[in-house]
Amino acid sequence: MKFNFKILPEKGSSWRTFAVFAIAVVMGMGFFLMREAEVVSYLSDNPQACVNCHVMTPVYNSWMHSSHREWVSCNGCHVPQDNIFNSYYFKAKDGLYHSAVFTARAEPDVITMREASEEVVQNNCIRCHIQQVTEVKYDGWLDNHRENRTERACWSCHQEVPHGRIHGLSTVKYNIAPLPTDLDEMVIPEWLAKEIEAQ
Amino acid sequence: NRKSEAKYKYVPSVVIGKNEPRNEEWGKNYPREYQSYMQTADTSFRSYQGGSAMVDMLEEDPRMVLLWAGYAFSKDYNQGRGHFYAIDDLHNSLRSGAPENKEDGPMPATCWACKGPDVPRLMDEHGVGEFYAGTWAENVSEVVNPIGCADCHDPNNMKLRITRPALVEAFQAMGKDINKSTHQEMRSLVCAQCHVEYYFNKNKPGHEGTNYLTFPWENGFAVEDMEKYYDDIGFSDWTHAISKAPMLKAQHPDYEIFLTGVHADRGVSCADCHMPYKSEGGQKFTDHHLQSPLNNVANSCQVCHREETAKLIANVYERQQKSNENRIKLEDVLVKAHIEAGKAWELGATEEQMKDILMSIRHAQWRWDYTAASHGGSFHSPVEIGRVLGSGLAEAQEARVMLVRLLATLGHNEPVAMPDISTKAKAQKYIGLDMDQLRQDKEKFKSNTLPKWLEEAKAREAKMGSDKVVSTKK
Amino acid sequence: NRKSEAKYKYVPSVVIGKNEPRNEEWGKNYPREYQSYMQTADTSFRSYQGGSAMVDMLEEDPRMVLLWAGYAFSKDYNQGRGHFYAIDDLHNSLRSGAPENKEDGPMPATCWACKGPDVPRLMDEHGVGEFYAGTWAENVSEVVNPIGCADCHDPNNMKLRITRPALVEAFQAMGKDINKSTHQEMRSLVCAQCHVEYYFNKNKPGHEGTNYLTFPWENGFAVEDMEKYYDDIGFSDWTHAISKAPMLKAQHPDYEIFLTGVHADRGVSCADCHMPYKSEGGQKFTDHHLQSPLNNVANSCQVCHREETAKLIANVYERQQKSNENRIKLEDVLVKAHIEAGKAWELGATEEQMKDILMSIRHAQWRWDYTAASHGGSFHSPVEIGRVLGSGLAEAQEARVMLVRLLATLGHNEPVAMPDISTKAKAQKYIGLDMDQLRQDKEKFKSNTLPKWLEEAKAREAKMGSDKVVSTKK
Ligand code: HEC
Ligand code: HEC
Ligand code: HEC
Ligand code: HEC
Ligand code: HEC
Ligand code: HEC
Ligand code: HEC
Ligand code: HEC
Ligand code: HEC
Ligand code: HEC
Ligand code: HEC
Ligand code: HEC
Ligand code: HEC
Ligand code: HEC
Ligand SMILES: [Ca+2]
Ligand SMILES: [Ca+2]
Repeated sequence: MKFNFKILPEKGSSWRTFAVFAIAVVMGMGFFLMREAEVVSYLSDNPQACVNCHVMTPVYNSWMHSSHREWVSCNGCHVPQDNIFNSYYFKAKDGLYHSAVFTARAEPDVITMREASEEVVQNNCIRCHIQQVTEVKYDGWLDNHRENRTERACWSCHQEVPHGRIHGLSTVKYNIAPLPTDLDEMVIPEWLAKEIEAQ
Repeated sequence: NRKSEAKYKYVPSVVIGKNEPRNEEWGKNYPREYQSYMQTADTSFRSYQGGSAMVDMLEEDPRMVLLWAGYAFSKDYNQGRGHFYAIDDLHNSLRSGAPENKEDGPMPATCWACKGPDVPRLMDEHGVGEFYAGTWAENVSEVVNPIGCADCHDPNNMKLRITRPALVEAFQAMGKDINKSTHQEMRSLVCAQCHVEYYFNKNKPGHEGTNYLTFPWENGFAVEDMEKYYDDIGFSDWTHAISKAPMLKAQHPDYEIFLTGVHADRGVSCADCHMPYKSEGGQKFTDHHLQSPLNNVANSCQVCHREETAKLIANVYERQQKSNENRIKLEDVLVKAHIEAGKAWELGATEEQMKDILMSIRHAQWRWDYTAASHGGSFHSPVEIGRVLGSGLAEAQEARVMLVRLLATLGHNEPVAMPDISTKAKAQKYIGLDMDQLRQDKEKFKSNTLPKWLEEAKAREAKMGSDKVVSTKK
Repeated sequence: NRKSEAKYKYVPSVVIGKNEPRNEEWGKNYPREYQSYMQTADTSFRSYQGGSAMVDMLEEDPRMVLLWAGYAFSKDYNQGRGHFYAIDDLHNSLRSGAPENKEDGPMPATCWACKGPDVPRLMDEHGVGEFYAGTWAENVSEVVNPIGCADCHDPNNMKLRITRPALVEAFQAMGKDINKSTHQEMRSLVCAQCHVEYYFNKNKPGHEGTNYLTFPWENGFAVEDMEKYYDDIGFSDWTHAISKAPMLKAQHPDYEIFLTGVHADRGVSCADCHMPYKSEGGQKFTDHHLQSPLNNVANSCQVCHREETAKLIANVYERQQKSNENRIKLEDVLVKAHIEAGKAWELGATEEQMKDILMSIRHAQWRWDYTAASHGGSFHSPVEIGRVLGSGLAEAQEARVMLVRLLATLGHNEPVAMPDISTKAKAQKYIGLDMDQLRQDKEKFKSNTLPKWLEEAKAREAKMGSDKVVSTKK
């Protein structure tokens, strides 16, 4: 029997799809800016936006299994949080860059952060952990921090935070982003749904 | 689009049918998950009170024999081991008895409910009520694949899914829709299909007389909520052989207790600790070797805690020891209460005189069992376990104070002699079990009946075949 | 270098003498710390069971009156408020009585030991044993500055220091040297000078007959360790007025219980939560408004936990509620045990018959008090509190079972009538306290004697002056 993926794209259509997608990202940004509150929650809470690209699946999965999952999603680290305007500016720029690279199929197997991104991330670590890592008062609790905290990237020590020690597209074989279940979909098989309805 | 393209970048080698119960079949598409799953067959790890070795609880703590006198648990009770053994252990348990024919008891089909992915298959094929209405014996040839992929996954997209009606119905009873669960909740709910307190409801409308698997959650998950549920419907699992109290048996309320702890409060799921992410050969995947996280602290605890392994293990043991300390104290009081109640009957106590006493024993032992039956509970929620044990101790003392007074009324105003129950064998003898007979019957079942029924299963499965995927691309 | 320059950036305006007891004097050099310290005078915050308002514990829970029958705590007991009130509250307490002359009782000088920085001054001036040997009354004119700077700081360099001999001696008894403590440990040890269980040792070699302040830590900090310590030396604080049991009183074992909790395990100190860092006008300093951290979640908890304030407070309340639930259960059992023991004496029980019963009551109430007297304990270490309450419940039940049997022997085989102790007033009346008299005496003390003695203090302090620093730089 032929295995039929109904969601498999038609041959040759992927460029088109992604051009549309890139435009949608930019337009979407503008649209959302008009409804500020929602933008904020969209931007900070929904990592789905990033995982729309398969290349983001490995990082999504590792984040999903990290100590930070419950506290902060992608944008909380990768987008400046000092002021809202800066956030959108950086994000739009970033989004355009990513989609351009993606569209050109130029993504490397092992992606690394650019310098500008590193600075953003480091600032975000500090944003949340400032008291723990800078205050003399907590030296007893975190006695290793006093000397090293300023000159190095946090993740040079905290290598697991949040993407784990191994990186790269081929590190997740099936590349299945864990599918969130809070969409409209059922989490129970059809026969069970029928049975429950019958009661 | 490209995303879904990537999703199926790997080449599936077989098509997995909608009710495929055989883990090997799924394993052909997902070899890493399958191989790690197969490691649940390893029984070499032992921790202070858990691990994958099979622990004979009655041998470790013979008081339990007396506490369960008159109920099957007094014959045989082990601390569970890996999912791989779910079927074997049920075959081997003295609790499942030694049926010779498919109509024989002692157990109903419902006992299979949490033992493997053949169950959803059978429920789909025959109907849920119909499945529960059967005998345990007639399903020996049907339920043969131990807990596995189809219990938790949708074969089309590998999404987590709930396959057990009892959980869905329990959500309904609480006025909740399980389909609204978040992804993170699902990573615990798949476990809550089985790792929960249950009872067999024989009065379910439309299924009267059937042992219908039910979770008593209508009033909530707390020990008091479930107690009230059972009291209100006048349910009891059995009548205690010595005290004649109408008893409740708590079974593994792991999920319920877990929910009261700080890890649940912070959004941590069962899978975070028992199925952590793992790297192997440059690949990341979910470790399907479900086991004690203490055998795998680096991938589980240390994702979130930067303390050393030894310290984290010490944290767990300390909580377990503190709760065991009071658990044993409560057992001692309960043993005395049962024996004293037995003495009171012997001396001619009336039902009326015994009524309140027996209710206190019921409630106290229920609280004890709630803490004892969840092998992970004293770490999952140590504060709650402490609270429940305290309330059990208070209740058990009420029973004993009433008993001592009643005994004096009946002319026995001195300590009641306690039997020697220092070993499992002595305790079982004391409550009148003929263990040799039970073991002999079991052996007969295992050497005569069981192989025959398993042959039937093999023949049935041989017809199922394997559906190879023909690649659509170059 | 720049570092020491920064350290001495502030311009000291006065020279602080080696035993300077007046917080205002220190405040001239360290105004921010002083001003925040002065906020401990604020009594407006109330939490579920704590806060800075004065809580009349006997009114809240009149069972305590009965549990302490025969002991001063049954007259008056409040949940402490800010350090600012340490002196006032001791003046006002009915426990300190109404002395008319400096030689009068009821209390020894030792009661001042934890109430302020005049104590180290007096100890230095007269000697430690000499201080303890005095009366409370003769020190009313000496100890007038509430808990403050000199209790915890070295005036030369503001380093934390230990000023109370009892803590140093307790370390010695455990074979440890307190001078080897780390900085982080010191941030808890300054509190452990006072927030600890203590007793008055009357047999200290060289100080026989003196109420020598002693911490019973020789065997360890656990409730069993201290119990053993007291049992071994045959110590009891008082004999219970109703049951005649040889009782122990636990006082605020905050530090000991804290050490068994996960925060201590992770190296968190008292000051991290009760004296967090604070910024004001671009300056950072240690907030000396010692109080419930729940009035200051942002600077305390949220330094380490990013959860919302409401959730963190809910976490604390939940732990407190769970422990209170069993604490009250244990109180109920203990009340019954005391009353039943009283009945047994009434019916002619012998010492021999009562011996084991009274020891069980002693041990059970000691465990109760250990959990009740530490107002922060049920958050600082909820698992340990649960364990201790459970063991108290088990012990108290032993007492009652023995009692019921003994009562039957003595011809009383039915429940013993319980008194109405539903309010503080009823309970105090029941145990025979003449509260009107006590209050009247106290009023007399406060309007006649106290002002006179405080005048003396004023005169004495007026001579101390203030030593201005003449600046050495531009
Ligand atoms: C807690 C902060 C944090 C969060 C949340 C976070 N990241 Fe990262 N991210 C980092 C750090 C730190 C690195 C650098 C890792 C390294 O170099 O070891 C990184 C690296 C990356 C990279 C470079 C590739 C790699 O593997 O190093 C990508 C792409 C990325 N993150 C995307 C995401 C996406 C998408 C999400 C959300 C699903 C996310 N990040 C969430 C901190 C974060
Ligand atoms: C249109 C597809 C797509 C989407 C959507 C997407 N990314 Fe990326 N991203 C890429 C590609 C392709 C690269 C590799 C760029 C390179 O290294 O050349 C990349 C690289 C990155 C990097 C590392 C390079 C850098 O900028 O420092 C980070 C961090 C990152 N993405 C974060 C995010 C976050 C956060 C989101 C969601 C807000 C997101 N991405 C959404 C495709 C995408
Ligand atoms: C939005 C806030 C936020 C950001 C941004 C953030 N963290 Fe965290 N981090 C948290 C919270 C919350 C916790 C959990 C603390 C607790 O136990 O309550 C945590 C925990 C940690 C821990 C202890 C757990 C572990 O994984 O070992 C480390 C280390 C850590 N963070 C480092 C980092 C680093 C490095 C970065 C930047 C790459 C970072 N954090 C970014 C909020 C954040
Ligand atoms: C030189 C290595 C190093 C660097 C650089 C470093 N850390 Fe750490 N960090 C550690 C170590 C080691 C610990 C564990 C400390 C301990 O247990 O006393 C730690 C602990 C922590 C914790 C507490 C984890 C817990 O127990 O919950 C946080 C949060 C944290 N680091 C954040 C950061 C941030 C943010 C940065 C960057 C500003 C950073 N660290 C830079 C080594 C480092
Ligand atoms: C279909 C029912 C079922 C489901 C679903 C299930 N379990 Fe189990 N689990 C069992 C049974 C039955 C056993 C005991 C097997 C035995 O001892 O023969 C068990 C045993 C265990 C053990 C003990 C293993 C050992 O080495 O001692 C752990 C841990 C465990 N399960 C955790 C989980 C977690 C976590 C999940 C969800 C991710 C889960 N289980 C899902 C039924 C189930
Ligand atoms: C609601 C799900 C569920 C049902 C129904 C159920 N079990 Fe289990 N069973 C479990 C779980 C979960 C464990 C693992 C317990 C642990 O943590 O050790 C288990 C473990 C076992 C074990 C291995 C440990 C032992 O006790 O020796 C046996 C045997 C067993 N069950 C028999 C039965 C029998 C007989 C019945 C019917 C009366 C039954 N089960 C019904 C979930 C269930
Ligand atoms: C007790 C429940 C349970 C059983 C049984 C189970 N799984 Fe899983 N599986 C999970 C959970 C939980 C995840 C993580 C899903 C997530 O985080 O979204 C998972 C993830 C996966 C994934 C996604 C990739 C990854 O590694 O994260 C695959 C593929 C998978 N399982 C295959 C299998 C196969 C094959 C079997 C049978 C051998 C199986 N599972 C049995 C619970 C289970
Ligand atoms: C996904 C994150 C995560 C994982 C995995 C995890 N923890 Fe925790 N743990 C937490 C959080 C969050 C808290 C709550 C304290 C806090 O807010 O910082 C906590 C609290 C604790 C506490 C204090 C609570 C108590 O009962 O006293 C202990 C001890 C602990 N964890 C041990 C462990 C151990 C042992 C493991 C592994 C078996 C583990 N944790 C796995 C996140 C985690
Ligand atoms: C924060 C980590 C953590 C989470 C989350 C967690 N557990 Fe556990 N679990 C443990 C630890 C640690 C033990 C003790 C293991 C031992 O004693 O060796 C344990 C023990 C168990 C056991 C007994 C295992 C044995 O060795 O017999 C079962 C069954 C179990 N857990 C099931 C669950 C279920 C079901 C959930 C979710 C409802 C869950 N756990 C969530 C850490 C966790
Ligand atoms: C070892 C130190 C120490 C000694 C000695 C001591 N106290 Fe206290 N006292 C404290 C502490 C600590 C508190 C605060 C207790 C709390 O958490 O509420 C306190 C609170 C008080 C209070 C206010 C609360 C109340 O109970 O009404 C009074 C009054 C009091 N003590 C009287 C006395 C008397 C009388 C004595 C002598 C018998 C005494 N103290 C001996 C440390 C001590
Ligand atoms: C010299 C003895 C002494 C020292 C040192 C001491 N305390 Fe106290 N503390 C007391 C007394 C006495 C009270 C009760 C005062 C009253 O109610 O009159 C008290 C009250 C308190 C209260 C209750 C305040 C309120 O608002 O209800 C807290 C909190 C507290 N102390 C914490 C600490 C901490 C933390 C430290 C160390 C940093 C410490 N104390 C050091 C004796 C002391
Ligand atoms: C109950 C104990 C206690 C009392 C009383 C106390 N302090 Fe402190 N003080 C501390 C602690 C703890 C620190 C933090 C020390 C550290 O971490 O090195 C501190 C720090 C300080 C510092 C250092 C700067 C800073 O803000 O961190 C100054 C100055 C100071 N206190 C002044 C005072 C003055 C003035 C008083 C009296 C009004 C006083 N203290 C009373 C415990 C106390
Ligand atoms: C200096 C750091 C620090 C401060 C301040 C702090 N905590 Fe914690 N807390 C911890 C650590 C570390 C743990 C242990 C869990 C872990 O290892 O992540 C913990 C554990 C906990 C837990 C789980 C333990 C339990 O009893 O179940 C709770 C709840 C908690 N903290 C609440 C609070 C609250 C409320 C406050 C403020 C009053 C507070 N914490 C202040 C560091 C801190
Ligand atoms: C992790 C944070 C934390 C640490 C560390 C801590 N406490 Fe507390 N403490 C609390 C909280 C939260 C409460 C409960 C306050 C309430 O109920 O309003 C409390 C309550 C108290 C109280 C009763 C206050 C009242 O309102 O009457 C005292 C006294 C106290 N603590 C003293 C100490 C001492 C002494 C230490 C060190 C030995 C210490 N605490 C360490 C968080 C902490
Ligand atoms: Ca049950
Ligand atoms: Ca004492």
